[in-house]
Amino acid sequence: MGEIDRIAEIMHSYKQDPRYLLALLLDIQESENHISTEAMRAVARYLGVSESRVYAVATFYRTLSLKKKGRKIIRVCMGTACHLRGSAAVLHELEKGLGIKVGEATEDGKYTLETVNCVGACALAPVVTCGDDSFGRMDPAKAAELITRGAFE
Amino acid sequence: MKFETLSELRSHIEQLSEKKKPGKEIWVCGGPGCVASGSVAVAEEFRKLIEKRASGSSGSFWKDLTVLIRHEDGHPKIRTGLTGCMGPCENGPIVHVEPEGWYYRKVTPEDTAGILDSLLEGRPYKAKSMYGSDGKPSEDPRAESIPFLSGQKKMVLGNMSSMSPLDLGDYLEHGGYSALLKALETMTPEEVCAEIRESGLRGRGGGGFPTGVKWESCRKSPSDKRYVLVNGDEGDPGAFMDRALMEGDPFSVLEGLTIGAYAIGASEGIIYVRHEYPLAVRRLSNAIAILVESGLLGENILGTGFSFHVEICKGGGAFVCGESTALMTSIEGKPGVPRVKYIRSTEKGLWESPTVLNNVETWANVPLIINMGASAFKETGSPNNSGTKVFALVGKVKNTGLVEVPMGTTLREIIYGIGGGVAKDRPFKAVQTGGPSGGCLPGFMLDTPVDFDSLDKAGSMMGSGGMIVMDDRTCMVDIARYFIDFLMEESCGKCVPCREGLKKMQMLLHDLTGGRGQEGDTERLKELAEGIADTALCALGQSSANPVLSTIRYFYEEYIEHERDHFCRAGVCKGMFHVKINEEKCRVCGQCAKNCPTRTIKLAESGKYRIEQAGCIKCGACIDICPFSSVGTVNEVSEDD
Amino acid sequence: MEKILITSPEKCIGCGTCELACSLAHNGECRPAIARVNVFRFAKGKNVPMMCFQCEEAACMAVCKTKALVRDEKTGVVNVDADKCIGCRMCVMACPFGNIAFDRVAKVAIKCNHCDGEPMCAEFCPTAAIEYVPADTATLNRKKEFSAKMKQALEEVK
Amino acid sequence: MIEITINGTPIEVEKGTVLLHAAKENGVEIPTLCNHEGLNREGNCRLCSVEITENGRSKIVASCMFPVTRSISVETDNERVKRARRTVLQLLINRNPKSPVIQQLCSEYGVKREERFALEPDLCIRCGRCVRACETNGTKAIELVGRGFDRHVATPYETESDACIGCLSCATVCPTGKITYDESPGKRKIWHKEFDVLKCARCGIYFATKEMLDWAGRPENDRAYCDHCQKYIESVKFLTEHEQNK
Repeated sequence: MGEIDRIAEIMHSYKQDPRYLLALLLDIQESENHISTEAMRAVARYLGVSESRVYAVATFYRTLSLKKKGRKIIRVCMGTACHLRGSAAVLHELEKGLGIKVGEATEDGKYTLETVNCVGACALAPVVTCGDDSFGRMDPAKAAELITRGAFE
Repeated sequence: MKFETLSELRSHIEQLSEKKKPGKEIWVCGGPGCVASGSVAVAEEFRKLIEKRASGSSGSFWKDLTVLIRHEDGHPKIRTGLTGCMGPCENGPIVHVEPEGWYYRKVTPEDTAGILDSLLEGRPYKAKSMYGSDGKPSEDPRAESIPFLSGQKKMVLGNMSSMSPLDLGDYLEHGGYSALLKALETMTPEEVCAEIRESGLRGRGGGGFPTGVKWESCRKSPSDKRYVLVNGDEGDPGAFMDRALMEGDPFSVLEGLTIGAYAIGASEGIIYVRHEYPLAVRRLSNAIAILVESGLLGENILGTGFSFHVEICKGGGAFVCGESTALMTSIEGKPGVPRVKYIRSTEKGLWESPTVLNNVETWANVPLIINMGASAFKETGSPNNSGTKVFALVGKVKNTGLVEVPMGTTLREIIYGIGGGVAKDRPFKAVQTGGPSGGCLPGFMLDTPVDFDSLDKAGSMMGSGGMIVMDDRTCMVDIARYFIDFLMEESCGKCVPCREGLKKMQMLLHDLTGGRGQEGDTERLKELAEGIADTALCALGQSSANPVLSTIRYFYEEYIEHERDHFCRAGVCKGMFHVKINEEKCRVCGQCAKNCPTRTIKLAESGKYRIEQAGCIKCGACIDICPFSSVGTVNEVSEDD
Repeated sequence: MEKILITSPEKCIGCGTCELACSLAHNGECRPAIARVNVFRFAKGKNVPMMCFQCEEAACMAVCKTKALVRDEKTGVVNVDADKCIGCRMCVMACPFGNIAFDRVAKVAIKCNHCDGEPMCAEFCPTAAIEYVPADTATLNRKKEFSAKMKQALEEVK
Repeated sequence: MIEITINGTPIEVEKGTVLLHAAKENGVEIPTLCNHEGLNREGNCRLCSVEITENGRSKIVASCMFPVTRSISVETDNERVKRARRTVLQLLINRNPKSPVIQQLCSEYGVKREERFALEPDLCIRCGRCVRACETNGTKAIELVGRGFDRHVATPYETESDACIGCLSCATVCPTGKITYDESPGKRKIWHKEFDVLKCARCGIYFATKEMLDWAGRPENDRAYCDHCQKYIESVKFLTEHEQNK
């Protein structure tokens, strides 16, 4: 099934009501790792909203991305508790290890590195998550080790 | 089963209360903290163990981490499963056994057999005891002897440590839906509103607006369509109370919401959950599906003619959507930008209809109030601040976790009593409440009672309930910079003061923390912050000045040191301090030298350790490791240092 | 009582005074190019002064989304509320008679508004080719008759 | 009617009137930027801030949004209000140094650009008047996209949009002169899109884009003339009718 079909399937699981714009885009983001122009056009037509509205929503919410994200998203928590316990250094180490800046995807399309404002695991600060996995009590050395042992695979 | 009438639900609930729960229950904490420390493996091990001993039937296992098994194991009957967050996250994975009420910490799969055996033999499993009041492992595993738990008063979180968040049966066993039953059977909508008003319940999302007044105003607004909304867009960094409730006790939130809908005359409810909480979305969806099936949501609930439908709406990663009007705009499918609020949402809210928006915790309080009655509810808490408040106690505190205390409990009782004091026994510096819109309070304010009015007066705010403890290694200017960076990133950009003002505050704070501070910068910052507080469009914009204003108010000296001396005493701001060992205090333990990554700490002629400044990279490892606090920061070092 | 502007081509001498008076009244300068009334001059000394008919079903009003075009219910005149005009020119596009224009300098739609009850064109017309008269039955009939014919003519064009 | 005082003078106001209008009707001018009387009000720029006092408590509100529903006293030009406006103008001039309207306001309020906090000059102040004009007109070709400091006005995907009809109302309502367009004989370019501009069959001026005529519902067969020449055509018909009637 190609992107267009997948998007059509997602769209048809919602009623044609403008209120579902964000919900639809979130689902497309999850399925396609980004929101393409074609997707935005299709969603605008389906919901009967202007393309400029769709574009405004797609660029307002941080979860949505116009650029293709990596298949796995590594998130470094930047919540206050994590900040106090040194999340900036962890992020720096991951940037170094993956060879990308925060917000970017690795060249092979495997990973995107992001920050998140709080994952609610403050007791284990600093926290790094990848998919359903959380890694707590991080420090730069542990971060480097996560990459080398392929913990994000 | 499906409840068709009020009396069907009543007889079911009566039956449950007559039957005493037989057997033992082993609950494993399924809160995010414990899951990250491996609680799922523990729960699975318990499941396998019980299955093996029960030699037979197996329960069902959900991918989203809840094991629920009811087993006849001859005698006694044993049940295990994952619950919502139990609170003591620092010590996770936590295991809680009923009916004994014992708690165990840092449980590993290897401990499971021991815990099960000891439970069956009726004795505590000492290897994984929680800490007692002296900070050492306690002999007694009961909650009463564990300060972290005994210092709390769990009302909203009351059931969370001993039931499955996936099972309506569990919720009913714990008194669930008796409040809705009471409301529908014996109270008019007006009486429900009055009861809530009478209880003095105030919005737990931060503003502290009286909930009952809000409901009554919405009920009075003429319209044929009204909405009730749940604000589950918990965006404050360092706060996870609402997440815990949505994941751990979704039925109580939905019961409260249903009562609210009945009270104000709404037939549609929407729960707005931030996208970062996928498990909360799954748990709520599961609960909604079960409630619809059971006839507790949908058309003509329990034959009363009252219909109520609930939908979940996911956020898209925008902190500003926690602001009430932005949240509504977001539900409408637009960018989550706040609207000017001179006309209340209770008159014109979602889709221009009268709307009541309350935060997750507020809704979870509603069934409690209806069950116990307003006057009994008011017995907890302080005047004008009734009930309890849930906090996420985090940062540099010994026992981080989720705590629920009566309103009016002092900061000291929470941080030192429940939290066990500052981590590593370092000096306390400040506590931050209210998230990015709140403020930092210093040590001499520790006896401030935690309630809406006192915190407001102190220059902070209740916020949704983040409580972040900071020690002397926290730079207050850096903290202000951290919050302003956060808010700058999260500003929606609609109004000038917030969009452009935060940028300017950011520039000033980066100058101050980067050693480029200029004379008058602190004043400049203060003036700007006051200007933003006056002119920004929404509550979030107006309060974005708080982190700056409260830190300047209580830590002025530190700002001036950054501005005038380019010195950061906390040793956080890069290039703005030197590290030096106080030879009088040094006890020559050698920890600093051992932990120095550049090996620049050497024994000097004086017989004490000394840092060779040329090689010091100012990582601060020695400051943190020194057991005698003899390593500190200085602004200047002399030739011989 | 409602009053209307009635034009009589046979009386018009094509002097253009109305255009000068109009632009002077509205813009403070004598510049026929921006006058709301125009005189068209034909062979054999035939001249026609033209200005807005204040149509009962005004196309300009119907197309204006900001309610910048409002009818004064007392006088029947369609006025431009310049504060509300966003310069989209839809009224100009919509008027079938070319009776509303866009002032590119002031960035606002302009049309005849009977000079708020004292139309200068009529006032200064030396031959009474433009008259400001009460909209009694006779004149109204005349105007209605004319509009009907205009409408018909337009239909034919289509 | 509700009695309020503006700068100490008691006045009567119809319930629900926004303060800005109540003040204006009583001869009190309040500066505005994002407000346009033809468009929905949003209260984005905060320049029209005034101070209201009620039950002894005062606060700053945006006068363009605040409806009079209770008896209050209003100050439109006291020190606190001036400080609020100076805050707004200071932030605007730091990013928006070249717009005449901002310069004018800043000189009125004694605000100067701060070199230390100067940002890359941009004429746009994100007041959203253009967006609201386009939305009101129903075309919805532009929106405020992105968020926070990066929020800006754009067409979908920052490229030419099918929705744009080239009517120029965005440029008309823009208070700072940020929105510009190119006009050459027969061509108009705005928002990355090039339009053909129709030529009047009689006088030869270029008068409108096809898209504008479409949007206004002008019949296909009635688009040959500019408004002035259309008037001429009507006069011919008028004359013919007139002669026949005689």
